[in-house]
Formats: sequence, structure tokens, C-alpha cells
Amino acid sequence: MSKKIDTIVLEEVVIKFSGDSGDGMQLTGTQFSNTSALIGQDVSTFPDYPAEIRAPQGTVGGVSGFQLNFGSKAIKTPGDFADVLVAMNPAALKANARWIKEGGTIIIDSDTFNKKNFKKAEFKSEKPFEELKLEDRNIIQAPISFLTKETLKGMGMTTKNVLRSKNMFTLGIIYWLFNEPLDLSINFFKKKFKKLPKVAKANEMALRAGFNYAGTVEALPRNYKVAPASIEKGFYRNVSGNVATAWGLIAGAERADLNLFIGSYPITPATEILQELTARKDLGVKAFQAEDEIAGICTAIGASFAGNLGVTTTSGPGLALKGEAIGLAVITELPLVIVNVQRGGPSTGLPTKTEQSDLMQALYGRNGESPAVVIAATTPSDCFYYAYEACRIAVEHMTPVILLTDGFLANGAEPWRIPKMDDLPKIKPPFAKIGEKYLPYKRELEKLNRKWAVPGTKGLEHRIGGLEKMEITGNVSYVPENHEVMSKQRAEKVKRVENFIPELKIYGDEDAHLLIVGWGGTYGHLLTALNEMRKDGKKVALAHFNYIFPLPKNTFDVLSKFKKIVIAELNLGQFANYLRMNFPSLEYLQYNKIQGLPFTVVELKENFNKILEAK
Amino acid sequence: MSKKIDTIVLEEVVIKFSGDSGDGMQLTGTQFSNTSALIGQDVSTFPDYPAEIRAPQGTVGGVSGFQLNFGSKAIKTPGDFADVLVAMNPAALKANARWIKEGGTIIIDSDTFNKKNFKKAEFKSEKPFEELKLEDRNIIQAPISFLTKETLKGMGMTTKNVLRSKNMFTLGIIYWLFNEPLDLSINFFKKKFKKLPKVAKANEMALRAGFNYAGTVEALPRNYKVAPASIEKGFYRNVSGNVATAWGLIAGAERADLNLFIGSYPITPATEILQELTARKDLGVKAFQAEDEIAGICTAIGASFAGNLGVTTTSGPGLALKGEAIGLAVITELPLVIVNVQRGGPSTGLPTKTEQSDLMQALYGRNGESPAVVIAATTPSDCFYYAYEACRIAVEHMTPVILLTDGFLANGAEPWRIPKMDDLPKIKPPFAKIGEKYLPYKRELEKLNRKWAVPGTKGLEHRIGGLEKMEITGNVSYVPENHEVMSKQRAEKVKRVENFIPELKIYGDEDAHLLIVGWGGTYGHLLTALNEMRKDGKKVALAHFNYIFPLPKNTFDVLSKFKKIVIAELNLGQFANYLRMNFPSLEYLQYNKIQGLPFTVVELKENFNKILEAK
Amino acid sequence: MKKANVKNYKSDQEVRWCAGCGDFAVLNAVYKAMAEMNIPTEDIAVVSGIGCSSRFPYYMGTYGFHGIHGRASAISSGVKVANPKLSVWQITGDGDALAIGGNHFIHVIRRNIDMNLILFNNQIYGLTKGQYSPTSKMGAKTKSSPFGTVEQPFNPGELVIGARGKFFARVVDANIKMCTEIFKEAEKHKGLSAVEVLQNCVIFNEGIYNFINDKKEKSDRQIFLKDNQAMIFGKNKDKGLMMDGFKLKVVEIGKNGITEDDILIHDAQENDTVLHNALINMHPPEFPIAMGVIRAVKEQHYDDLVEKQIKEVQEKTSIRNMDDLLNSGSVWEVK
Amino acid sequence: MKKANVKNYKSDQEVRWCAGCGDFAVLNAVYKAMAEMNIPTEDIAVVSGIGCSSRFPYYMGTYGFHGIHGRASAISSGVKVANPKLSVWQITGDGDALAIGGNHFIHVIRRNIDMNLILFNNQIYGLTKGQYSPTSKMGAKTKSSPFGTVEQPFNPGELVIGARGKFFARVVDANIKMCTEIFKEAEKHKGLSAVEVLQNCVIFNEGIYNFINDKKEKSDRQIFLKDNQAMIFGKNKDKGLMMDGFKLKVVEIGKNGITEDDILIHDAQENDTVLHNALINMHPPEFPIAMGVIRAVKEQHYDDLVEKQIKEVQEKTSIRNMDDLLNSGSVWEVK
Ligand SMILES: Cc1ncc(C[n+]2csc(CCOP(=O)(O)OP(=O)(O)O)c2C)c(N)n1
Ligand SMILES: Cc1ncc(C[n+]2csc(CCOP(=O)(O)OP(=O)(O)O)c2C)c(N)n1
Ligand code: SF4
Ligand code: SF4
Ligand SMILES: [Mg+2]
Ligand SMILES: [Mg+2]
Repeated sequence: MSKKIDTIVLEEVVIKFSGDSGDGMQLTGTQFSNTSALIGQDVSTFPDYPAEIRAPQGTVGGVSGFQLNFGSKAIKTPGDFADVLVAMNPAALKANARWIKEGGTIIIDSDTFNKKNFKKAEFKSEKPFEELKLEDRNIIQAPISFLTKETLKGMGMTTKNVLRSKNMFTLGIIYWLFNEPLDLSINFFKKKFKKLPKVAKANEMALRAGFNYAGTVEALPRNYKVAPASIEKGFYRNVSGNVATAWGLIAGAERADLNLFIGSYPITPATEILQELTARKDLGVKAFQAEDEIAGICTAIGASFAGNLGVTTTSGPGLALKGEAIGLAVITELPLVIVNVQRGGPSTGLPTKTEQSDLMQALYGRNGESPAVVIAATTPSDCFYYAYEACRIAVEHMTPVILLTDGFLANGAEPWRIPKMDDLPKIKPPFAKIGEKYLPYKRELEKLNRKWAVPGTKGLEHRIGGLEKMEITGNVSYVPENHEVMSKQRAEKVKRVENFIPELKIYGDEDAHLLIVGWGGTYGHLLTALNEMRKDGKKVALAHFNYIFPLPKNTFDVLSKFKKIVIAELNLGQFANYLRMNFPSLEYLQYNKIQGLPFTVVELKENFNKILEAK
Repeated sequence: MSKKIDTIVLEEVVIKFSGDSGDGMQLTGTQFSNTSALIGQDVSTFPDYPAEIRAPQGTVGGVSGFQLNFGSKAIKTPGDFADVLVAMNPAALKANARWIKEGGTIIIDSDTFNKKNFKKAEFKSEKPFEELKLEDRNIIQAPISFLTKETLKGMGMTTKNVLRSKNMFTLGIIYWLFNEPLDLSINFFKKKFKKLPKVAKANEMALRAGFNYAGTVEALPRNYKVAPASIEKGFYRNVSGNVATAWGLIAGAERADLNLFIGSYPITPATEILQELTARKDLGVKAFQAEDEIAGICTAIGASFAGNLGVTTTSGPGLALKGEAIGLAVITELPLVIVNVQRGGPSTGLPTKTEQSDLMQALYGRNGESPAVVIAATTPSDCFYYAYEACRIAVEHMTPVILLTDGFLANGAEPWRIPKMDDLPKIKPPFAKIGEKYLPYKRELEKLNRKWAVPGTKGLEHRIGGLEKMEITGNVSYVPENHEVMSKQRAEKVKRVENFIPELKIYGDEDAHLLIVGWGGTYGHLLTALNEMRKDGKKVALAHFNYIFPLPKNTFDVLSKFKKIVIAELNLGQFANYLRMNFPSLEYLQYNKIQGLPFTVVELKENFNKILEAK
Repeated sequence: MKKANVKNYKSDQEVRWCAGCGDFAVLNAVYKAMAEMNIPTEDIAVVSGIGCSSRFPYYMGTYGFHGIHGRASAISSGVKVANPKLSVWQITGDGDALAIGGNHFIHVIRRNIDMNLILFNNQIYGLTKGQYSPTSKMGAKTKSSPFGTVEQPFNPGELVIGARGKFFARVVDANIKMCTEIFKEAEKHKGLSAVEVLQNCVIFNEGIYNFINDKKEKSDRQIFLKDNQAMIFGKNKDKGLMMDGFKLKVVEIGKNGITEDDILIHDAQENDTVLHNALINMHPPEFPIAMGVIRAVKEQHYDDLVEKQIKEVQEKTSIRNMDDLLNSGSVWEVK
Repeated sequence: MKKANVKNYKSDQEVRWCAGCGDFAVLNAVYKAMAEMNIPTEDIAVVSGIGCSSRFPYYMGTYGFHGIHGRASAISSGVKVANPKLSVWQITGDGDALAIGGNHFIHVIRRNIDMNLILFNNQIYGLTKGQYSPTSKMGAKTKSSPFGTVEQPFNPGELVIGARGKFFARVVDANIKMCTEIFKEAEKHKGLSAVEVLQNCVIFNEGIYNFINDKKEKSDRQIFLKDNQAMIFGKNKDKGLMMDGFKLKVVEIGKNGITEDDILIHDAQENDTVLHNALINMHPPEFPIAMGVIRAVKEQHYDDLVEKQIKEVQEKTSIRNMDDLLNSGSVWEVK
């Protein structure tokens, strides 16, 4: 019996898949976003792990989520609120209740909505929707577990294994809802389970069953279509922030003709960078899983001394441990890239959540006057370019560079137009010339970098270390004036990086009434807020920083053009303070959030509007 | 044959004793300053070790110095330039040439001024005074080695042992020169060498011989007298900054009725604090020499959790290593005192030299929003009071407190009026009440501190740790809003310390044309410069900070009264930037020095005068 | 003394490990050991680092401190030395204790501070989702070693002895009875008691101990050592250990004229490390793996020596408080 | 190959240790060992931490890196793995390697990275002027232990073996010939070679090794072990070591019917640790102290395994550069 189906065309949709840690929501979300990207829609995704450890099944603490935003226009954030929430059990519903749009749709696996699970999720009643005040949402109760079992009956699989395909049944429903093709996922099953054809088949069957179920039942009277986005031509792939970072580092080393060495210790949410680099033995990456963060950075420093490009990756508490050794890289003036994926602090804090509270630590977290370059990435895919930039600056300027990303970028993913290596600027290490007398602390005029003499090269034997060194010769020196000279040269060397980075750009209105200032991973949200406000007729502009120390040369000129400046960041005001200290003559308003979560566009607009209205 | 001797009365004299590391200059200097202090003169001293390691005998690198400034007026610094330089060998002369006043006196041991030693000291000629352009100084060439040997001939001692008394012969000369009594030193020998009466005797004989020699030879046609200073009545002792710090910590624990626990790892120039506390088993101090800095602070945190007052001491690189654990103390809200004796950085830098470059690190050197109180001591003796303050704030506000001193304060010494313990404010730990339900993160209204429940107490069992905690209950919490609440409460708790510290004072003219701003160990030099400028008729004032985070409540009011503000510090401008970020509406000039040396009063005056003159 | 109720030792917090994780069993064994020894809850401090296992303190109804990664030994050292009457339990993982915490681990052992160090060895970093650890076998394929590791692992017992350890025991999570018994031995021992728990991580390293845990074969694959008893094992108690030069060998009792009398007697209290090391290094299939208390040597312990030294100094001194100290030595009066 | 001139290995910097410090002798022995093996100066990297001994690199005419305190093992690990053709020498002290650097020390040993680790054991922190170290004897009175320490010291060799070390040797600073010979052995050994130098600090710990160094008595108080040779020592070569159960004993050859044939033969290449541990733990006066190469077991080393694994993977992959990687896997075209 065929029914009439309305297909409604949408510009942008936010879906959140949520369920128990074991329900496979990450895979489901990834499949949807891959399909969506492949058919040319723009996508932004954000997985949301509850905490580091699996909580008991069925509890709110154990809920794992995957949010994605896709559309026919440029998508810059995974979205604030979900148009569609998939909740595989009551706990998932409870955990996400506040993130469902007014008028949104909720799809639940009704088989899991029973007494036992209400209790586990700590519902007080057996009326979860009422209890959560969600009765007015569009609720679709599908017996997903049951239908999956029915579908796969007779495959000769255990119930446990059968239920593993629940998520694909669900995915089928969602594919139908948004008119997306199934074949890409089916191909994926075939490839992934090449050696387990039965599993591949089961997943395919569940997917198709879900799709068909959705097309059949009354509950879903219409489906939606999202048109492809008009995005630049070229070859694309999906990439997460952490993988993009890893690849940017490899690219940097490749374009500098250096071996890449990473010394690291696992820590959430930075671990995947190490893991990806460990897997890249095909490209000759030397990955050293160290005994701790200190060994991680110290092996990297040793590697740089020995002529590799040394890199270390970590998150907040790990960066704290690396402070002393960063100072060693500063005084020995070796290239070194330190990637810090920020998470919620202080201390262990909120280890799986995002935050921007390591800025001051990156700038100042070590003894003495110890200048190091600090830059920040702004989207999952541009982690690639800023990792590359970090390599370029580290090598060409002979300095440690700290690259800040965050949990939001690290785990988030988006389609990415694949660059060609030849289009990236070549990186030229300032190697010492063989045959010339080598003076370890003789500086080059333009950048003030010293030259790099690689062990194994005859005639360039020399000694460096953590004690203050005589300028030019590099011998140990306690001469008072020399210390001042060297301290200033180190500072000036880093300052001069400003001559080798792009100027600060403005998005939006040149004559805006409000300049929004951001840095790092909040870019997508700030830009979206900006665009929406401009659509609403507001005059606003955005200055978003990738280069933090040194700041772009035109920073003051840009900022000083605007009457009102608000600095929005996910901390208590670190960049605002940093700007105050650099340009004290300007006045800065702040909008801060410190909840382990990204901004929402809604709250940004609300606050910026208030500022606009205020006298 | 008695000669006529002119005795000239002086207000203030700077003497520098210098010689090889083995020449006993530290002891000589200490003896002179003890005598001077005991007869009621005011004194300030500063030992100046060349580098951490003994250089070969006779070389400039191996010179050890001890500078002291004594007078009949209040003495606030060890002085810029020496009125009298004692140089036991050519290297000592060379190392100190630039620090001798125009018209100053140089006393050398002429027996060491020979070819061999000129070579070791890398003189180009055999005319050291000409080479150093010191011919116009008042040069006294005394055959000190020879005379000491003559004096002690027949004592049955080896030449090596005899020559050990050279320094006492020299001290005798200086005692004569300044009309100081011998008996205090003689008593010291008797006590120190109780079991070696021959050594005591030899030292006494050498001392008297030097004294008599000076009174006899033509070279010293007159001597000087420095009158006692008019200082407050009471009992006095000499104290160095490091010992004062150690004692302040013990005093703090005693007045809080807590056991003192120190977990530390040796590092120059902080080691003596650990050593002094290790020796204080008589007062029940538990000193734990840890395997590294991290263990040092972590044992101290464990001790505080267990109900002791936990303390850790270190210098720059060690503070960098402690960053992560300071964050743990911040989030667990335990009392903890971290003493950081600043030295020249970055990295190992200039380990035996002084600097003020760890301010930013103290404020921000850890992950996340991680507020901890930061205070600084200003003179060797007030290290006692600020160590005490650190204990008071840590315990009563349940927070880590970082106390900053520096190499200059740590090794410097001065006479100190002994306080009575009863005069110090009692410290009241906010212990949880037995019998009441204990909620680990319930805060007290006034200070916002949580209460302290000591293991071993029945009924107060609880768990704390580095993950974010639910307010009041202290259970682990990932609730977004709670993280914001807790982040702000932690910040506010530290901010409220401002209600429990003294207001900022102004020295000098309320209507000054220039406000000099300083913090920490530069106080003596800044105050002296201020006083001298005021004597010269300049209108100047000084605001010197002990409390850095939070700042005294009246800071803005005070600063904003002055048109010109200059911030003088031994770094590249850290406190200046910190003030910019706190009070961006004011304009700050800077005077910075980063040479591993204290300011000189001369350079300060010169620069401040320039600023005064500038439009 | 009546033994306390196990539930006194539980907190009100939900236990949040993966279903099937070996940690549950160990938690229960700790509850039982404490209850059976009737230690007052207020006299217990449970201190940990970071890792799955390190969440342990939150589940205890005692004093607890969840520290930072790798620093459990240092924090607990501070707790014990500051407050020596406490019964201190350090909970740590193979990553926490032997990777980032390796230094504090060897030093707390060297100092012989009186506490129970329970090392959860699952040969993996559980909390960060499956990277290899310093105890992962050479060649182990993990999230961070997709082509297999190229590092030889530590054997924790060997490292304990290398760091001059006086007490080492080994247990397996699944055997709650054994765990309980050994935890009690550890608590009784004065000085640092290191207990390695062979712990199964069902998610990232499932089954690594299956071989030695196999229900049918385990009596052949494990030998449970008891002080002063012969080193006999096997389903039929017919196997034993004997010396073979400087090495050990497995023999069958009753064969080749070997009788029970020929079998080595376990002496956990022997200070010499040679035999203990040999026992610790036994590996299947050639040897059974040694379980139970392998080494328990009486020795002075740091926390106690500190107390004694303070007492000794205080008995002799005339400086009894800060005023005394301030007024001691070279003091003068200005009138 | 003609041996190189010792002075090639010297830098132009003045050596700045206290007159009489044991470090001078070791420096000279290192010069000699390098010259005798004729290693090109450009292929040598000398890496240290912080301490008196750690100033070493500044005196070398090779590549040198004076690191930060405790991190010598980590920095040198990076140097070697990044650039495996270098001959890497790590210079460290008992504080640098065993206090703050303890973790990196046990891990570089466990990983068996091919370098020579020269540990200057003067049982004191020299550079910071005389605090006790983790090798200071129990009860040692130092600047930071005015009433004596209450900690048992590490025995470095024991810790090396506890960390699965494959090469351990012991020498004394005063014996330049022995040092030179052993440094050459260390350099030849592939994998981590740990050499403990008993080093005299004339300023803060003068004479701690006098007992075993005593000119007249040293042949009775030291035994110089050589692979495959009998463990014989004594002025008259009349003493030797024999087994006594699981322990060692000193016997006199010619007495009680003991002949040279009864004396143990040293087998440095034996993988089993038992006898090596026993030798390392011998202490005067009961035993002579063991000098020379006590353990030298051939084993795969990390740096080499890393190279091999990369080669293996590269032989099989089709991804040869970044462009390949970027275009691998799930890629789609937008037209
Ligand atoms: C300073 C720091 N570095 C790294 C981490 C990340 N981290 C947390 S637990 C862990 C390892 C856990 O392994 P283990 O100690 O064996 O415990 P398990 O989870 O296996 O019980 C790591 C690397 C951290 N929290 N802090
Ligand atoms: C992070 C850090 N902590 C502490 C110090 C101070 N420090 C320098 S060397 C040293 C100990 C030196 O002892 P050892 O390694 O035995 O070398 P030795 O001087 O005896 O040769 C210490 C504690 C430091 N430089 N850096
Ligand atoms: S990840 Fe492994 S160790 Fe951690 S809780 Fe789960 S099963 Fe246990
Ligand atoms: S202090 Fe000791 S170890 Fe250091 S240089 Fe002097 S004698 Fe050598
Ligand atoms: Mg583990
Ligand atoms: Mg030493």
C-alpha cells in the first residue's frame, strides 16, 4: 500500500544520534555524515562522549552521542539544537532533552522504554516525555530492537550479535527521512566486513529494513530533502581535527625534507594524533610512545637536535608537565612543535570536554623569560594547515611553536577539499653550511634564527644546552650584559615571526557597530552567529585569530577601528586579558562560557544583540 | 712608634670581600657583618657565588664574593659600588673591577699577584691595575700570605692549614680600618673550634696580626668610624632570606596548631630552605627530600589532605614541573604553600643569579582556569612574615599560595628584630565539625572556603580528587552549569583574599610627579633610590607590592592618583603587563633589567630622573 | 573482635566500570579484607592516580583521594608520613605506576613506606581506550601499536625487587578469595607491600590471562606460594619446584625418585633476592606462574624511622617552640 | 685502522671541576676509549642532564647536548632513535639518573636503546653542594640529612636488572685503564650499556670508596670479572667465588681441597639474571665488590626494531608520500 509522501526541502538539518556507549552511535553518525558529504552536502560533526569511562549500561552517565549538521549551505558548526534526536534508550532521551529544538522530532527505540531502564536513567515516573516536558515534540516510537531481531531471524546469529545491528536499522530510518542513498553505507559494510560476510549482510538487511519501515509506517507522514551545497569543485574527504593535525605535521616534515619524530604520551582528547602518527610508518614517521609527557617532549627535543623535526602532542595537564622542557627548546633554539588539544580544567577537570583555558599556560607556563610562538587552529580541517604552519615556523625560525586546538575541533569532522602538496609553501631548514666555521648562536639577519647543524655532519661539531649561552659562539656565559642581549634576541626572534604570517582579516561589515573577537575553535559558531545577525540587518564584524604570539602586525589597526569590541571565548577571559596587555588603550567587553561545551549560536546572538543594544 | 691617626666618621660604607672559592670570603664577610650588626650598625649583605661549580683555582670563573653595606642610617641594600674591595688574588680584582667606587680603596694580597696568577686570570699584562684602569684608586698592597705564615710560624701547622687563616688576617685589617671590635670574632672562633683549640688560636692570632699590621703600616694613614644606627630597641639577630622563609613556615604551622610537612627537591637557590627545615626536627618538622619536584609537591598535597600543613620549595624550573600538581591543589581546595625562589631563566639559564621572571609562571603556569594566591617577599627578613602570611592564607582560605622570593633575598642577610610569636595573628584552620554531616564542597560564606576534614576523624570520611566536583556534595560531576559555577567560585574565593590583606601603601610624596612601582625583592633598591631622589628635591613616590594575586583592594585608587607611573622589575615587564591587564586605563612606563643582578641605586636614579624630565 | 560489615566500606557512589571488568572483583576483595580486619573506616585512606582502576577511591566509604596521573605513590607517601596512624592503600594501574609514575613507584618501594600498593596490571591503558603500556607484551598490537610494539615489558615483581622491595605478592582478579587473603597479608606487613593484580580488561585486552586462569588447567599453571610450605602445585599436587644450579626446575613428585622432601620450601622472609626473583620470573608454559606472597621481609620502614628520629632529637633539644628558636644562637640587644 | 688522536675528542673549553674530582679521570678515559676505537667525532653525540658530571658534553669535541635535570635518558633516546647511526653517550649522575631521572632511566633500559649510559655515582648531589642522593648509604649525614638519612639506597646494578637491563658494568674513576677498557666494551655492545662509575667527590663525599680502592688491599676487595674467565681475585689470585645454595661464597683456592676448577666461570652473556644479581649485590667486607662487565646479553634493540618495522611497512604499502595518503580511502569528487 503506497502512501502519499510530502517531500519538504530543507536548507540545514541537525541530527543527534544518542544511545548507550555500546549502541554504536559514533559509527551511525559517521555513516550518515559520510553519505551526506559524498552527495555534496556540507557537514559538520561533533561526537560527545559522556566521560572517560563506561558507566553502567542504561544510565545517563553512559550515554554517548554524535551530533551532525548538514545542509545545502556552508555549514560551520555541528548546530546548537537538534531537529531530530535519536534516543536508543531512556537515558539517551534524558541526557539530550535540553538539546531538542522546539518542534523537533524524537525517534526512540520503544523496546528499551521499560521500567528497568526508566529506573536506570533515574526517571521518577514511567512517563519520560512528560517528566522531561517533551510531550509537544514530534515523537516517533519505533520498536527498533524487536524489528531488528525480526529482520535478522534465521541468520543463525546470537541475539547479542543481532542487536548490534540495531543502529543500522535506525540509520535506515534516518536515511529515509532525509532521502539519502543507502549504497554508500552498504559498500562500507562490504569493505569493512570483507572477512565476515554474514555481518556485512546483517547490517545491510537491518539498514534496508529500517529504510523500508520508515517508508511504510504512519508515524512518519513525510520526508525531507536537503539539496547539495554549492561548494568548491575538487576532491574531498572527511577529516577530523586530530587526523588533520597529524597529517599537517607529516606534510610539514615532508615539505621540509625532514624526518618526522613524535614523542608523546596518550591523553584525552589528543591521543588520536599519536595513534594516527604511529600508524604512519608507511611515511616513515618515527613515533615514540614515551613513558610520560616529559619524556615525550624531551625525546622530541633530542630528535630535533639530531636533525629530525621533533613534535610532541598532549592536552592541558600534559602541557603543564612539558613546561620545563619547552624552556630548554627555547634556550637551545631548536625547532619543535608542541600540539596542545585543550580540554576542561583545572587539573583533571572535565577531561573529555572542550575548553579554551590553556592560552595563558601556552604563553607563560614556564620559568624565566621564555618566548615561544603560539598559534591556534579554527576548524577540524584547518588543523591541517595550522599544524603545517607550526612546522614551517618552528623550522624556519628555529623555535618551539605551540599549536592550540581543542576537544571540539579534535573530535569534530567535516568534508575537506584535499590539498596538493605542491601548493603548500616549501619549508627551508636553515642548515649550517658544511665547510664554514660553525658558530652555534650566530644569527641570520632577517629572522634572527641561529643555524642548525646536524650531528653526523663532519666539521660542525658543537655543544648546546640549558645554561645561558654567549651570543654568536654559544659557549656557556654568565656575563650579565650577555644575558640581557640574549633574552632580548630570543624575544625579538619570536616577535619577527609577525613578518612571516598573514595579516588579520575582518569578516562582515567594515563599519560594524560591534566587532566580535575570537580565537581558535570557536570560529564556526562565531561566524554563523555573525552571518545570522547580518541577515537580521545588524552591522557586525568578526576578527578571528589564528596567530596569537606574535599577533598579526595589523592587529591594533584593525581593532581600533571599532567602537565596541567583544571577546568571546570558552574560558574566563584569557585572550581578553592578553589583548588588554598588548593594546591597553582599547576597551574590551567579554562573553565567556566555561561549561565544557562549545558556544551555541543562539546564545551568542542573544548576547551580541544585547551588547549592540546597550548604550 | 705611635703615629697620628685621623678617624673619619662615615654614615655608610660598602665593602666587598673577594677571592678564590677556597679563600673563605663568605665566612669573612659574615664575621664582619655580625660584628657590625652587634654593635648596632645596620647591615645588608649579599653573597655572590660565581656559578654553581668550582672553576679552577685562580680563574675569574672561580671568584667568590661577599658584599656588605653597613651604616649608621637605615640600610636597605648591600650597595651598588664598593668603598673598599678586598681582592685575595688577581682574578678577584678582575672580576670586581667594575664595582669599585671612584676614589675607593682596594686591598690586595700582594703575594698572589704574580705571573702565574695573572695568566690564570687572563691578564694580558703584568700590570693589572693599569689594565683595569684602576690606577687612581687607593691601592693597598699587603703581603697577606707572607705575614700570615710569619704570624703562625712555630704553631706546628702545615702551610696549607696556615694559609687557611689568611682571610682572618684580612678581616683584622678591615676591622682596624673601620674601628670595629675584635672580641666578637674571637669568641666565635672559640665556640666554633671548641674541639680544635689550635685552629681557634691560629685564627685569633691572624686576626690580631692583621689588625696590628693595619695600625702600623704607612699604607693606611687613617681609619674610619661608622656610628651605630638609631634602630628600634629590642633583641636582634642576623637572618638570611632562606632561613627567614623556613622559619616563617614553621611559625605559620605553629600558630595554626598544625604539623609542618615539607616535600622538596634541592635546587639552587632554594635548597637552604629545605636544609633548614630538615634540621628542625627539634620542632617536629617532617621534611621529605623527594625524588623530584613533582613528588615534592605531591607529598605535600598528600600531607595537607592528611591534616598537616603541606609546603614545597623550589626555584623556576622546579616550579614549572609542579604546575600540574598545583592545579590539583586548586581543584581539591587544600591548603598548600609553594615557595619559589626565582633565579635567572629561561631553562637552566643563570642558576645562581637573581631575577624576577617567574611572575607569569606563578600566575598562569598550569592548565585550565586555575587561580592560586601569589604573594612576594621584599627583604631577607620579611621573608619570615610573608612565609607566615602564605601559611595564614593557605590555611584559612583553603587554597594553594605561591610565595615568590629570589636569589638576591634568599642569600642576602640583614639584622632582624626578633618577633614574639604571640604578636603574630593566630591562624585558624577551618576544620569540619565532628558530628555534623560533612559536605566537602559546602563553602563558608565569608571567604568561600570549603571545610577541612582530617583523615582519622570518625564520621567525616569523604573523597576528593582532580575531576570537577559537584558544588556542596563534592561528588564527581560533568554537569555543564556546575563547572561554570565551580570555576567562578574558585576564582571568587581567591579574589576575596583581598578582604583579608593590608591595603597598598605609598612611600614618599603623595603628590609625586612620578610613582615608582615595584614588587618583591627590589624593594631595598627602589626605596633607597626614592629616598635619595627625594633628598635631591625630587617629588617621587613608591608603591611596592607584596600581594600580587589578588592585588590590594585600593590598588587602582592609589595608582590612578599619579600622572606618571614607572614599573621597575628584573625581567622584561611581567608585572607591568599584569597591571595593564588589570587596570588597562592607566599608562605604565617600564624600567627593566635582566642581567642576573639586582638593580643598582645609581641606574635607578638615573632612569627615574630621565622619566621625570621627559615631557 | 567481630568483623565489620562489608557495606561500611562502600560509598554511595555508583561503580562505573565496564560490565565484566576485573576491577569489580578487586573492589569487593578490598571491602572484604578491610571488613575482616575490622579497620575503622576513618583510619583508612585510599589514594590513587588516574586510570580506570584509579577511580577506586570514589567507591570507598573511607577517606579517599583521586590524584593525578602517575602521582599516587607520591601523594600516598605524603599522607602516610604526615599521618602515620592511617592505613594507607594506594590504587594504581600499570600505566599509572609503571609509565608516568615509574619514578615515584621505585622510590616509594626503596623508602619502604608502610602502605599497601595495589597494582592493577591489565597490560593496557584502559581509560584512554587501549594504548599499550609498559607491561604489554613485546609485539602487542594496540591502538598505539598497530604493527606491534618493539619494547620488552617490565615484570612488575622484578622491578619491585630491583628497587629493593621487601614485600611482593601476585594475585588474579577472578579469585576474590585469594585477593582478600593477600590484601590482608599486605595490610599486616609493616613497610611497603606491593601486590600485583593480574586484571582483565574486557574491552581492550580481553583474555590476556585466560591461559593461566583456565578453570581446568589453572592448578597446573599457577602455584600458590605460602611461607614455610613446600612449592607444590598441580591438579594432583604432584608437581614441585627444585633447584637446578642457579635456576629453578619443575619436577614431578614420585618420578625419578623425587619425593616431597626434595621440593623447595618457600621462605618469603629471606632477605636475599635470588630465589624470589627466580620465582617472580617463572612463566608458563615451562613454569607455573607464582601467586601469593612471594616476598615478605621485615625491615625498618621510613614513616616509622622519621617518627623515631624526631623523637630522638626532641629528647635532646632545648628548643621547644619557635620563640626558643628565634632567640637561640647569636642574638644581641639594641637598647 | 690507526687510532685517532685523543685531542680530537677535546673541546676548547676549560674543564671546570674541583681539583681532585673523580670526573677528570673519567673524562680522560672517555677520550681514550673513543680515540682507540677511532670513532669519527662527528658521529658521536654526548648527552647529559644536570649535575657536576653532566657538564661533560662541554668538554667534548663531538656533538654535545647539556640537557635538563633528570632528562638525559629521554633526550638521548630521541637523539638515537631519530639518528640511529650516531654513537650516543649518555652522561648522568646518581641524582640525575636515579632521583629526578629515575623514570626515564628504567625506561631507556627496558627499551634497550643502543647507547652508552655512564652513571657517575658519587652518592651525593655535588652541584647543589652536598645533599644526599638515592644511592647515599642509610644513615648518611649530609647537608639535607643532619641527623642521618632513613632511606635504604638503590644499588644501581640491581635496578638496571630489575628494569630488564641487558648490559651492566662497574668501574672506579681512579682506574683509567679499567674505565677505558669497559667504555670500549660498552660501545661495542649493541643495546643499552649501563656503566656505573664509582666516583669520588672530593668536596662533599671524600673517600667513600677508599675502602675498596685502597692501594694495598684493592685486589682483595675488588674482583674484576671477565667473560668466560674464572671468578678469581686476591693479591695472590688465591681467592674465588663458588655457589652456596642460591648464594655465593668466597673460597680460598688450595684450602679445603678447593682447586681452580671449582671456581665459577663468569658468563656475562647468560640471560638469566640470578647470578648477575648475586654478583652485583656482593659487598665488602664479606665479599669483594664486582668490577668489569657483569652482564652483557645480546638482545634486539629498540632503535633497530623501529627501523626494521618502518622498512617492513614501507615494503608493503602503496602510500609513498603525503599526496598518496590524502587521496587514499574514502574520497569523492565535487564537480
Ligand atoms: C598527566 C596526564 N597524562 C596522561 C593522562 C591520560 N591518561 C589517563 S589514564 C592513563 C593510563 C591509564 O592506564 P592504567 O594506569 O594502566 O590504568 P587502567 O585504565 O588500565 O586501569 C592515561 C595515559 C592524564 N590523565 N594525565
Ligand atoms: C628541575 C631541576 N631540579 C633541581 C635542580 C638542581 N640540581 C642540579 S644538579 C642536582 C643534583 C646533582 O646530583 P648528581 O646528578 O648526582 O650529579 P653530581 O653533581 O653529583 O655529579 C640538582 C638537585 C635542577 N637543576 N633542575
Ligand atoms: S576499559 Fe577495561 S579496565 Fe577500564 S573499566 Fe573497562 S574493562 Fe575495566
Ligand atoms: S663538587 Fe664533587 S663531584 Fe662536583 S666537581 Fe667538585 S668534587 Fe667533583
Ligand atoms: Mg592498565
Ligand atoms: Mg652525584
